[in-house]
Amino acid sequence: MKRLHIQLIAILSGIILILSSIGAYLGAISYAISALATIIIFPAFIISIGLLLSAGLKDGDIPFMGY
Amino acid sequence: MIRVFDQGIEGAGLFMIEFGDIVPYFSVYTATLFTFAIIFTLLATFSIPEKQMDIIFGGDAYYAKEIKPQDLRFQRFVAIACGTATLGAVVTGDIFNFTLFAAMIGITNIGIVASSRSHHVLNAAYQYGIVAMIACVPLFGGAAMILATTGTLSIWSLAGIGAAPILAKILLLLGVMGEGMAPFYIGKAEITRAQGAPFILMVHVSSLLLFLRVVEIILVI
Amino acid sequence: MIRRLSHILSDFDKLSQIYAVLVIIVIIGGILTIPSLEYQADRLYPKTIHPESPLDPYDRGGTPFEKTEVLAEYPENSPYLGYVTAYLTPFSLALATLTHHVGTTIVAHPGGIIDEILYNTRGLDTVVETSILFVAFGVASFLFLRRDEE
Amino acid sequence: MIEYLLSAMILGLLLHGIHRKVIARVQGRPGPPIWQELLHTLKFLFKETWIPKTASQGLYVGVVALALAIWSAALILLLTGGSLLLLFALYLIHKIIEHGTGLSSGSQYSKFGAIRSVISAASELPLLASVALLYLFTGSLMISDIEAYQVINGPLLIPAFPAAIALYMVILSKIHYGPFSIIEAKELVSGYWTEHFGVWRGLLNAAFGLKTFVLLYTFVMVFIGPIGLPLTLLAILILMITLSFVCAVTPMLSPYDSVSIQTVTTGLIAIYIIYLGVFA
Repeated sequence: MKRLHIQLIAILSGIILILSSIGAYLGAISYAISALATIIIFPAFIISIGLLLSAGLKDGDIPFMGY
Repeated sequence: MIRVFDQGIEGAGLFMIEFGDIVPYFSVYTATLFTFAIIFTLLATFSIPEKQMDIIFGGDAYYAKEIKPQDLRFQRFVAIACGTATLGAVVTGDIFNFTLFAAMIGITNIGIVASSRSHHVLNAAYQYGIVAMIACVPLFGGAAMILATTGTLSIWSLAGIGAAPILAKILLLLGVMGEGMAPFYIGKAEITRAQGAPFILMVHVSSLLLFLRVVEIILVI
Repeated sequence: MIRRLSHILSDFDKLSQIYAVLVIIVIIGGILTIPSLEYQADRLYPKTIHPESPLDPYDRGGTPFEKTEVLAEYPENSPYLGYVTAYLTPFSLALATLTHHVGTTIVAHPGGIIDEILYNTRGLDTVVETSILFVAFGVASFLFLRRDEE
Repeated sequence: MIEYLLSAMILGLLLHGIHRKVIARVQGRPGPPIWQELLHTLKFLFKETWIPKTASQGLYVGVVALALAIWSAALILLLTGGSLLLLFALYLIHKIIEHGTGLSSGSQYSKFGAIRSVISAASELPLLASVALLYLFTGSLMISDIEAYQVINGPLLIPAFPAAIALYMVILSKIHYGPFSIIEAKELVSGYWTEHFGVWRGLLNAAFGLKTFVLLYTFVMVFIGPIGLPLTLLAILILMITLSFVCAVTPMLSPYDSVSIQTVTTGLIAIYIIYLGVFA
């Protein structure tokens, strides 16, 4: 996957997560829907953040090639 | 919150489907089990099996074992059948229907392992198969006893009245245990040595979900 | 003690024995409770035999596409419960009026025998039962075809 | 929602750190700092990540996402006072995650970890016994009902003591370095997650931090009752430290012995349940 796609997923899922949280507090969306959305989107959010962090921008060292 | 059957066991009832004389229902609990069954069935359908690493004795060399395409195709077919049976078992609203799905899960579990070529794994699967066959007797015996004593098999009518005899419940539990649960882990553990992770995983998924469902049924009726 | 127990549990050749012991314990305990159980007969399907009917061994009684006398769990969902005669297609019905052998034909082919075994099953049950047979047959034939490769 | 998840995750990882620290102090070592596990997880997130060629790729990534999903579901379930039976179900599905993590990579080490995880499935039986005993007492499995029961009748810890022992054993079998932690034994390198490296390992670590928090929180909620946030956190901390003491002074059992002990415990609790059901 391209870095841009991962960035997009991370930002979108982050926004949805925060919105669903706020919505549940204000009573705009029901608690059950907010919970469901959080459970489904949270892994996508965390994994994309992790992948973003791990994808270095500069060239790395020569990797270990194995035996 | 609306609770299914007015019992504080499995959370809110969501919806039901009318299938002739059998009415499957989705409560929060069964819907969750259903979702996981779908997720794992999809994983078994679409992911390729792993290539098991093996070393050659007497050297540093190692190689990755591959599964033959025809074995793979068969394993995938049985794994999907197993997933479908699990889907049915976790939502059905009828005890006889549930036992049928359980029996089907037992058979497909053996089918998943059958394409392995290791003698050790096949021996374990054979023993497990014998247990699954014996288990049909308590499984259907339990359902038959519930029908004979209460006059109905529907979980909807049985829920909460406590009419089902304890003996029938224990037989049902014992049957499900034989079709794929403890204390027969040792058979399962040996089966796990077979190759083809997504398919072998279906063996565990189906038996765990089946067990979770039978616990719910026993508590509800 | 625990070591001995784990030794027994760790041998998969003893699986069926352990299971058999469990079943025996439950059944012995169960036999004691049988006098306290009560029998409910209203789900039994009343079978009568009419040798002169064209559907003879297969005839389950009742008028096709009519009400059943068996107590259904959800009568509104399954009005024809129990009477397999009620499941006859219009074509089979027409055939039954013409010849005397429709019943024997149905029973003589595998589907009919399955149906005879499962004579009081309902909706989804019938589907599941046949799929069990199908899968079991699939597994057996796979193993049979593979037998020569070893 | 998300704020609960993130804070529970961080707290869980801190608890892991405290666990290691306490074990080290009991054994007379200085031990790592308590935020070590947190740093550990962050460190993994910055490592180069890919999917091994021999792995079953869908499953390899899928289990990580599922591990995060089930434990966030479990936390939300606890917060909303849902069904204890559903929590039990999620816990069992965690078992499948363990199998899947081990089986998906194709490596022998993680495969043995997965096989041991299948063997040790008996560790779920005490949880079932505990759930059944609670149902006998409260007549409901909804956590909100159990809490309401405890507000009226006092903590369940005393009347349902065997159930508390069973749940304690379940948590013990899921904690690192414990007597029942045969699936992470050091002869298997890191057990079933040996082959999950980089981001995958970091996220599994995070999910398991969440798991530890959820399990301890369940124990406090179900056996002590609603006592307010600060006291709950304190109770969780104390519980964790007792667990660490047990882990520090007990050796790891051999796989089948661990199974036997858990099965025997379940059997004893089952006998107690039958006794209660028949005579009381």
